Amino acid sequence: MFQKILIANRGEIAVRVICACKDLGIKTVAVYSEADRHSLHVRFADEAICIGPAKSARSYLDIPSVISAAEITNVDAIHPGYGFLSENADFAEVCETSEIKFIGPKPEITRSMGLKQHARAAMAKCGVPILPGSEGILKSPEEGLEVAERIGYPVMLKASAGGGGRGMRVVREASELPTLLNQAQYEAQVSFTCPDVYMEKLIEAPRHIEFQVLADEHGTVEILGERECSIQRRHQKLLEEAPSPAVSPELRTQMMDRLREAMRQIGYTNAGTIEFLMDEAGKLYFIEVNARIQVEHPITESITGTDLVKSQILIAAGYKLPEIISQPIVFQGHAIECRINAENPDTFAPSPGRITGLNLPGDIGIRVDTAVYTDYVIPPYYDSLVAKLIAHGRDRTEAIVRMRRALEMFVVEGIYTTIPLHQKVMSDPDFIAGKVDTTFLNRYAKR
Amino acid sequence: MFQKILIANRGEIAVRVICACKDLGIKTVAVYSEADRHSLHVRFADEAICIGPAKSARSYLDIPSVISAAEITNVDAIHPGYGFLSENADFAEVCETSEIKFIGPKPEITRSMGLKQHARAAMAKCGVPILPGSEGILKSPEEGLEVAERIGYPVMLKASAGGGGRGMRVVREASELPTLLNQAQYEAQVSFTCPDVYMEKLIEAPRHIEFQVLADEHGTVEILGERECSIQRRHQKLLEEAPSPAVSPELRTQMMDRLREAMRQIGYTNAGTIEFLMDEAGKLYFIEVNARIQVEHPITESITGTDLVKSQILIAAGYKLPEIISQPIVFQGHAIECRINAENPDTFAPSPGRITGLNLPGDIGIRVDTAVYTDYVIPPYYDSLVAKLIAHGRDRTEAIVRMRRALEMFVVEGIYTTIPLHQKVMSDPDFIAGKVDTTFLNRYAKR
Amino acid sequence: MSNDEIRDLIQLVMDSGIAELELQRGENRVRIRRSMATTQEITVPAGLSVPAVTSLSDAFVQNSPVPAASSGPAAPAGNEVIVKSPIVGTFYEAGKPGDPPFVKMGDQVEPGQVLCIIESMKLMNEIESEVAGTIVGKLMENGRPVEYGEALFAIRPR
Amino acid sequence: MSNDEIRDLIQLVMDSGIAELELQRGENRVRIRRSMATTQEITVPAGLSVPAVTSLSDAFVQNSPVPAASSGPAAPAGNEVIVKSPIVGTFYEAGKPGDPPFVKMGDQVEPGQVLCIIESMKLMNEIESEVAGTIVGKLMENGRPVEYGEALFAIRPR
Repeated sequence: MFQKILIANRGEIAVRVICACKDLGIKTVAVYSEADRHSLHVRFADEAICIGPAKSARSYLDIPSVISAAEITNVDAIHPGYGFLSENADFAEVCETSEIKFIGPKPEITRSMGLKQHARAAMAKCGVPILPGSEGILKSPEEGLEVAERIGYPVMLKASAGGGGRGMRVVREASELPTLLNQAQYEAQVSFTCPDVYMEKLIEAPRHIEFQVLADEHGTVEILGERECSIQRRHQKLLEEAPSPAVSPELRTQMMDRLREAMRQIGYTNAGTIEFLMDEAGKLYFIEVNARIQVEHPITESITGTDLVKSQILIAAGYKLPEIISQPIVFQGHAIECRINAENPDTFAPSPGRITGLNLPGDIGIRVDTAVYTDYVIPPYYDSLVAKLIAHGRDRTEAIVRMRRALEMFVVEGIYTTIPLHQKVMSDPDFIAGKVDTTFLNRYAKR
Repeated sequence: MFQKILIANRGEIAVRVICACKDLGIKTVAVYSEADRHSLHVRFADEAICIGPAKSARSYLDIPSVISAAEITNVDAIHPGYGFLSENADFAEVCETSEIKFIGPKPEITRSMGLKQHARAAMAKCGVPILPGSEGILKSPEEGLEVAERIGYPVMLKASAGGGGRGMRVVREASELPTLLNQAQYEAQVSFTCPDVYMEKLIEAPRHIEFQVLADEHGTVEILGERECSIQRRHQKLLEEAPSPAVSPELRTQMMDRLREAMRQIGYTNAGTIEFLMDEAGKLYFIEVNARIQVEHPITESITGTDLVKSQILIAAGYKLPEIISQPIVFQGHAIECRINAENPDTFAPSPGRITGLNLPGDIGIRVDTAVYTDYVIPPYYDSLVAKLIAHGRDRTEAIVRMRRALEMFVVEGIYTTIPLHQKVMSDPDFIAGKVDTTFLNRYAKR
Repeated sequence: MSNDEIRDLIQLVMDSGIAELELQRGENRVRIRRSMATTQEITVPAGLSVPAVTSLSDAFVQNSPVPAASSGPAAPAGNEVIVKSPIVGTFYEAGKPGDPPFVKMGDQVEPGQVLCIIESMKLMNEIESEVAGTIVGKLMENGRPVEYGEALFAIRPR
Repeated sequence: MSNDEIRDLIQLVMDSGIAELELQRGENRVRIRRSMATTQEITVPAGLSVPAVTSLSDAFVQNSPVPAASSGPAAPAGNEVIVKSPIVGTFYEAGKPGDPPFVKMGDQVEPGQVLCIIESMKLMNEIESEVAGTIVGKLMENGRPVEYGEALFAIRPR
């Protein structure tokens, strides 16, 4: 078992990992930028090392600094959290060569999953439904037109190495395809130094649904059900729930069986998330794998009673899945997560600054993951997540009323937060009816 | 269903009841003394009425003030919380005559349960094991000596109307009995204006174990398992857990069946707690009924998934138990509650004052019930409970490690708290082995 | 208050190890804190949304049904005596509906003279003046519910 | 209140090490509050148990492996230049074990002159002086791990 783990992250996820380590009796090392001197992950870790200035490129994203910190503190393993270096295969490799265990999938898996077109092919091979589209990379506009004809407009052009919307184009008719393909390839070249672009059918207003996987290093894989993450703004998830109101028990079982097998064939290890789009007919199409712990993992923890971060560490330490979780997975009740961000709830403009007054809601059915406290100053350099508010209830209705109550009693003074927006969502008839898709938030963002 | 409820209490339990009301969509009225102007129960209630000065005799215990507040705000019901007026049968009667529903047992039940000797007889009649002792009130020293001979020394003299140690005497040999009986009767007369004293066998170093009851107003009763409350100081519980390490599944089932029947025969309604002593042989003896919600109710909520306060309100509103809770009761995992008091952890001297810095622990498996915030001033007039910290895990071990972690991350600056004492308990070999009794804390109090 | 005096006070705070010193000398007021804990008057970015501008410790202001009107005059400049409600109940300015009020503005009142009635639990409680003087403020509307300690009348003593 | 008076008060706050000063002089009111980073003081009743005496905002002080020694000289009175570690790693004062240190107290150094080595990821990084001057402080022990920004040397420029 590990003696000491370095957490290569900040904010609530760093604290989350520290909690899991404390529960396992493992010592922790926090790393921090000069802007995070007074953060809770620094306060609650056994040791803390300053690794650079505020700019994350020179601190949290700087591989030599992180590895050096790991070396001078003699840790056995590094937990990358999410974001930053969590899906950086090179970092995982450097860890390996430095004989530090990287808590996550093997570099080659992370790398191939990072290439959308690879992942797509791999999943298709395992019989996981993917969006109709090009076999592989588009070699010419002609091939593009041909594929588009076959799968029908509108279609989406995507950079194979892509992410975050860059190198993406929606094509609604044949005439515009050649130009847009050109643009996409150029953008892909510039952004990812790789011009490869492929084509997928475009689903308008889909649901975003993802499945949680845990896989040990001895070939055992488990799927811990799904999460509904359709409530997004500009591809940023704002509110998630588990289970999804749109997934029937039959579909769930069928998907879990298929994905368990697929991830086993791919040789996936540790925790990960398999993301899907669902069309109006309720059919799921694979889009990508996130080879890390997800921001919204607590809702799965709530309904399965499984500590996912603890599981990641135990898997990396070589434990077998049956020693870590109780199978078969039993789902209990319903959970919702609201991301409380330091943002103007109407304009979504970031709102960093000092928290002058704070009341964290507690009481029955409520969990809060956060790294803030009264008088803490939210720095402008990083993401705007202030806290994750998780409500768990016997059913979706109970989860919703508990979330409403917790939002009312969540007081943050001195900065703007998304609390008012979440309150609108919690009393929106469509949300209450479970009728959501990725366009849901437009109704509020417009105002 | 009720439209508006007045909460005749303060602090965390007032906030707890407000939460249950919010979850049920019921409006709330807080009452407060001049010392509690800035309390969270005042902040989070829909209305708030100042009912008197700091001294509780003239505010929280002043029946006319509370009833008047209820009348000018037109509430349908009053929730008394625990302490204060919660077990005051007269108050419950005044509520009835004022046509305000009192959320608790009927006055006559509360009254008869308040007379220890009545309760004892009633339970005995229903086949619940009671401590060997006098049939009823001791009429003479001679009778006392005779009973003591029969049940064997040491014995305990108790005031029938008693509570809180007053009118109690331990008798270790016959010679001292007449004098001590005299003292007990005198003290009982002074304290409770009733000299009645009865005798019970004294159990040295017992465990304190209590069972949770919910009973609707249509004759249906359910027992939600037990709580282990042996870790006390001067009859003040400091740490509770559920289930009790000393209660086998067989004993639990047997007791639940017997108590379900007993409470039905007594005609008990709403929530209550049946307290027992357990001797070294593991035999349980009834001591008293607490006709109200208990401070430590959250640990039962954690392992049963039942909201007890919400259940109290629904029962008072006339709902049937099967509509409120899912039967049979299923127990999930293990829960521990630590009472974080504003006290010197060594001397137990109260430590009121301003909280200058605060970090409430959160994360997986942790629940906090509190009414404090950074810069809140804990007034010297009331009890010293700052927060209830509840840890829930798949088993006792997981609950303990999570509690340890939460205690480490629970920061309260500016006052003393019992956190350090709880940390000692959490790493005490006897506690870890589940070997506890009411003398457990002496080992630390001595220092 | 000179800077030297303030310097001394600060020294006093640092030496004594107390948390906070607040001192009023006539017009002058000084407050010295050693901790960074938030203060009652909290700083908020201009034009912040409502939930954010009320401080946690302002609960009373936010939720009490007392109208601003009554809290305003409750703290008068001069030497008026404020008659506050000793109980929770309903305020009546007259013995029964239709009757003239017990007192009106400018009335001279004597100690023991009835000023109003507070109905509490169906009981009519007569509230009497404790001083001799002139009614200079009626601070409560007829028929309104009153809390403990709410201001009812202002009387300028003779 | 003149700006000079205020300037004096600010100086007073900075020197005294208090967190906050609030002052009212008749019409005038001033509030001086130090940023969290500069505050070490926090309020605690005398002899409070350990977990309570560290302020939430004092995490750095509590957990950093930096010895008090190095933070002291890191803020010198005079015009010394503090050479800080640009990277995380291990500090070596000499090229290899047994060699004499690159520099010792009182040495004259030139811009570009090697002062020490920081080993990071098996690489030996030579840290050079950016100024010409005299070594007036060696602030790090040989072989100790160093964080980003830790003070290594104090140099009085020529």
